[in-house]
Amino acid sequence: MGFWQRFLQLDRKWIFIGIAIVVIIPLIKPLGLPIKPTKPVIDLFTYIDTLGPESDPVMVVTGFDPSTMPELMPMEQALLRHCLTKGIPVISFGGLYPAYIGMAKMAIDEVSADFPDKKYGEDYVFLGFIPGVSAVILSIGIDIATTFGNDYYGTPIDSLPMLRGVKNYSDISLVVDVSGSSTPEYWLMYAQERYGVNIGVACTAVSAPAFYAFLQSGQFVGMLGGLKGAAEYEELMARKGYPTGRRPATIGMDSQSLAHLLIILLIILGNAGYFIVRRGERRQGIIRRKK
Amino acid sequence: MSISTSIWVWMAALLTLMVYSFLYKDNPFYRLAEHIFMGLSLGYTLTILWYNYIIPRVYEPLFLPPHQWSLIFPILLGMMTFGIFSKKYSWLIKYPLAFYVGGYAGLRIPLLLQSWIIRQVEASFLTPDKFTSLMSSINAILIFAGLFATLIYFYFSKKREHGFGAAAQVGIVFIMVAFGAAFGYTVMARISLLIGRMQFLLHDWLGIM
Amino acid sequence: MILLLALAFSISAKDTPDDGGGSITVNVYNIPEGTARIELSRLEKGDTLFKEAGLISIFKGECEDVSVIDGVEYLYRGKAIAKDTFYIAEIKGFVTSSPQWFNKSRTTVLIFLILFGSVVLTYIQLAKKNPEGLFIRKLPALDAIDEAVGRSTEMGKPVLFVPGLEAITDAGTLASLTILEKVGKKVAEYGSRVIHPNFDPIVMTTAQETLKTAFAEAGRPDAFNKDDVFYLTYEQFGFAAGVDGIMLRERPGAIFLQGYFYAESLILAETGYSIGAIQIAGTNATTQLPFFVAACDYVLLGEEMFAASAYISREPRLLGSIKGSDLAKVVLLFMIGAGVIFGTIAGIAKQGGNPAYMQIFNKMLEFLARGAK
Amino acid sequence: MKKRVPLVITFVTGFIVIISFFIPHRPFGPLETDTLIWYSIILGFTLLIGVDSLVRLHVRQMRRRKAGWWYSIVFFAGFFYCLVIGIMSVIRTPNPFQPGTIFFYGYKTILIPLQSTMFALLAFFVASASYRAFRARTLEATLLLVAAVIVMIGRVPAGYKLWTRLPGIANWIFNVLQMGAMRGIMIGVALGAVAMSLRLILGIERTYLS
Repeated sequence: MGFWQRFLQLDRKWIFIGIAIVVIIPLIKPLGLPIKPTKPVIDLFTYIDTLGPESDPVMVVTGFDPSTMPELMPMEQALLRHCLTKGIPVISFGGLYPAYIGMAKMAIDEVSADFPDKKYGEDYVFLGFIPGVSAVILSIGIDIATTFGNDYYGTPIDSLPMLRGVKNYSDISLVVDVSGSSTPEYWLMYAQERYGVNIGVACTAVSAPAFYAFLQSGQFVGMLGGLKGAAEYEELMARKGYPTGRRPATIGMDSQSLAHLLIILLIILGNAGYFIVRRGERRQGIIRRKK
Repeated sequence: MSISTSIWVWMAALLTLMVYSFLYKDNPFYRLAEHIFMGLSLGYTLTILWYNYIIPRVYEPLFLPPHQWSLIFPILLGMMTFGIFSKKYSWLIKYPLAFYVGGYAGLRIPLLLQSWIIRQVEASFLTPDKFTSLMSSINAILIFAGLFATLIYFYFSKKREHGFGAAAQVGIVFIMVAFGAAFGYTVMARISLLIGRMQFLLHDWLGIM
Repeated sequence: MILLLALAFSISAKDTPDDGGGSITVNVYNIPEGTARIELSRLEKGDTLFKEAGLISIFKGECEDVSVIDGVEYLYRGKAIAKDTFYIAEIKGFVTSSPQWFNKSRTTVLIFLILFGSVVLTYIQLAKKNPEGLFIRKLPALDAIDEAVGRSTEMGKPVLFVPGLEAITDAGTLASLTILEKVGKKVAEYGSRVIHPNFDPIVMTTAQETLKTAFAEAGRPDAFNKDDVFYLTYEQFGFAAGVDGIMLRERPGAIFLQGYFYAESLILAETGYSIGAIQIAGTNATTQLPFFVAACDYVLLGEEMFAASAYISREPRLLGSIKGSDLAKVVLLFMIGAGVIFGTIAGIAKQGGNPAYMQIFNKMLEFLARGAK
Repeated sequence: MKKRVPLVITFVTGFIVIISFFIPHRPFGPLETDTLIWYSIILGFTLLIGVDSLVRLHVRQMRRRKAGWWYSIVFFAGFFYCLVIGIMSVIRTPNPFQPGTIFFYGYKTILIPLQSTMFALLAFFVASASYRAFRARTLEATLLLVAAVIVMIGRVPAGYKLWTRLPGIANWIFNVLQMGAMRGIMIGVALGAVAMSLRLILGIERTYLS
């Protein structure tokens, strides 16, 4: 009995240490728990995978700031990697809000470093932040060059070889919004409904259910939700033999599973202890039911 | 990969550890990080204020053509809030406050009716296509039952007796299931955040993964 | 390119309804197969040249021209461009735009507003006339205030009150002020101290005034220290870090987390738990309720916060308004219930080959859908 | 005078803003966006009150040499550092978040880690809170516990390995059982807030003017 009583009064610090351990150990020594891609992820992957160097470019929109970076950065990198591997021209758009551009820069810098043969301006371009939110989305539908003027580095859009002949959404095969907020709804409203461009979405685990309805109605091509979605995308790339980089999401998924299991184990043990202790106390007549 | 040589990475890593040290107990390191955080975030807020408000919303519309002179009115109201710096004129703040509170109350009423109440009522209507299978109709009825019992729980002006009390009790049951589900649902994202931090420490800083 | 006048391809334009003017809505019908885009151009009456006026969405077949001037007459022309051909359509006569005095698409909201407003107003009037017989059910979280402040004073510890992370404009923040008033009075009576860190400066000044009044009403105006109500920062997690620091250093015996909170809710509540304080939380942020329920001793759930002022003061007019919104709940339940039953009948009848009920049901749904837009 | 005039102002602004929701015609139509812009300007001024309060707090601490007063020096160092580089960056580039500016460096290497670390504390707290709170003490607590555990485990690959139908059940709990109660809570909050707003406009609820 003594053990359970002590267990019930377990100091929080042990729980914290437990969580830290189950998160850190799989990061250093991955367990390689199997990952089973789900339909929304397969849909988006397949859509991009059927494209090639001759297709219209894919636009990857950065829609997150540091607070949701752990979930969304792996997705953005996996998407960029996928496009560069297949030779699909990529437009990386730095986002609708000023704080997003830094994230976009980090993603494109890290991924392009792994593809030394891909040339900026020919295989991928990077567009900066423009104020206006929905007005920007609408304006891209009319003319990309007049919307942005220059790319992020100050080069006029017209002098980038990759964007020659890319006027507006009709010359873009897919827009993927990697978003930590409700911006996918803007893209849906202003880009898809208005100009009919295909939209894919990559979002946090928390906002995923809100977008399911659009997925079911076919308004989104596919969806990556949370770290799990990112890991599934990395898995699909690995299955095809594409270079996947460090696979940060896949590595993280082991920690994720273990941490969930630890929390559940704690809950179960806590309840077991609670019942054992209570039965003991009731037998000794310590507990009297309160009215 | 090996340990980082960038001073910026070291700074970020040390700050991360300082914050985590608080999980053990309050200590000078946490306190240091806390004060750096407060100071920086205040300076940051002022910069953003300058960049997002003063320049585009006050300076540009007021001093560049076409001048929007009507903006003098909110500027005056804004300055009235400074009344609190004096004992004699501290009541001046009540004018902008009243304007602020009244305006938002007015904004809120139709918007809440529109996008919270009417939208939720609409969503709760059973559209017949929800009756495509036995399961879907059971689901639809369960959703309505949950809504019904929850609203009874929030009924304030009646004693909880007999059937009414029982319905409120069922309401608590539904509310608790909802809270449990919502709690369990966010656990995943919260763990992801920690994984992100740990990847930073282990990969970017220590270089051991 | 060859110019083709496809007979079916047509275009119409009308003043955009329910707006403040300066906009004409253009629709195209029977868009020819293979159209890549549709360009819109317009001719001002008296001019001779058509000018560009944007693109029409192929997906929706609609576009709003917002560059028009009220009262000026325009003629529109649509040009559907396919790979190597194009089609042209023009509207029949000139159109003009104008502003409207009533937004018809918001009729549903107006009906709801009038109904709700009159119910609440009526009950307030009734309550003023007949203050007896007004009942409000127990709210344990508010009853626990006395105990929490009392116990905290006994231990010689201060009380911490966090008003959430929203501005004074949020209804939850305003509700938290009434709770603060009550807490302030108790604290003054017991001769304890209340610490009130703030996220919003206006909330800070208002809380200072509220506490000053509360202390004065309790007969201890001198005991109030304005410096205990201070500003922290306008950054979400910076605020959480600061409040956590205060909890660890000041070790309050009772913690009130009242107002609108975001993800930091659990950071605050768990730190509060770790120092052994009684925690009374309340929020209108539905997403954060589960965390408060898990980590705090008492919680005011959503709407219960808005009933707090009536519960504390027992003022007839406030109690009356609570009764009014209770009645609104019943009305809403009846509406939803009717919709559910009618929808079921309509669904069954439709399968039996009778679509008439369906039409009525769809009308009901349409009425709501219009209001929810 | 000092209380009545503000009450009248509240009533008049509230009423005008409500009716402008239904009238698109000038001058009512654009009122909604105009007032929001006005409020953001007032907000800008009030932030200075906040800065004043916080600066005073720390000056006081330093002057009184309260225990740990030197932390206030750290506070001021951080404050002026961020303010100075922030204003410099705004003057030099149109967007202070432009990567490469010194402001962005400070933001990226100090503020971001602090923010995300504070945010990530939730991983620990979610664990400790669920260990403590999810005990089958009563029927309600048991339901809370069961729903949380099923949803939690149903959302990781391990849940699928455990029982293939678990993710489906987790979704069902979230989309069906949760939906009704959440809708009820939302309608309740909205009704309460509307009633509260009416009371404010009518001047029945007036704690904020005390």
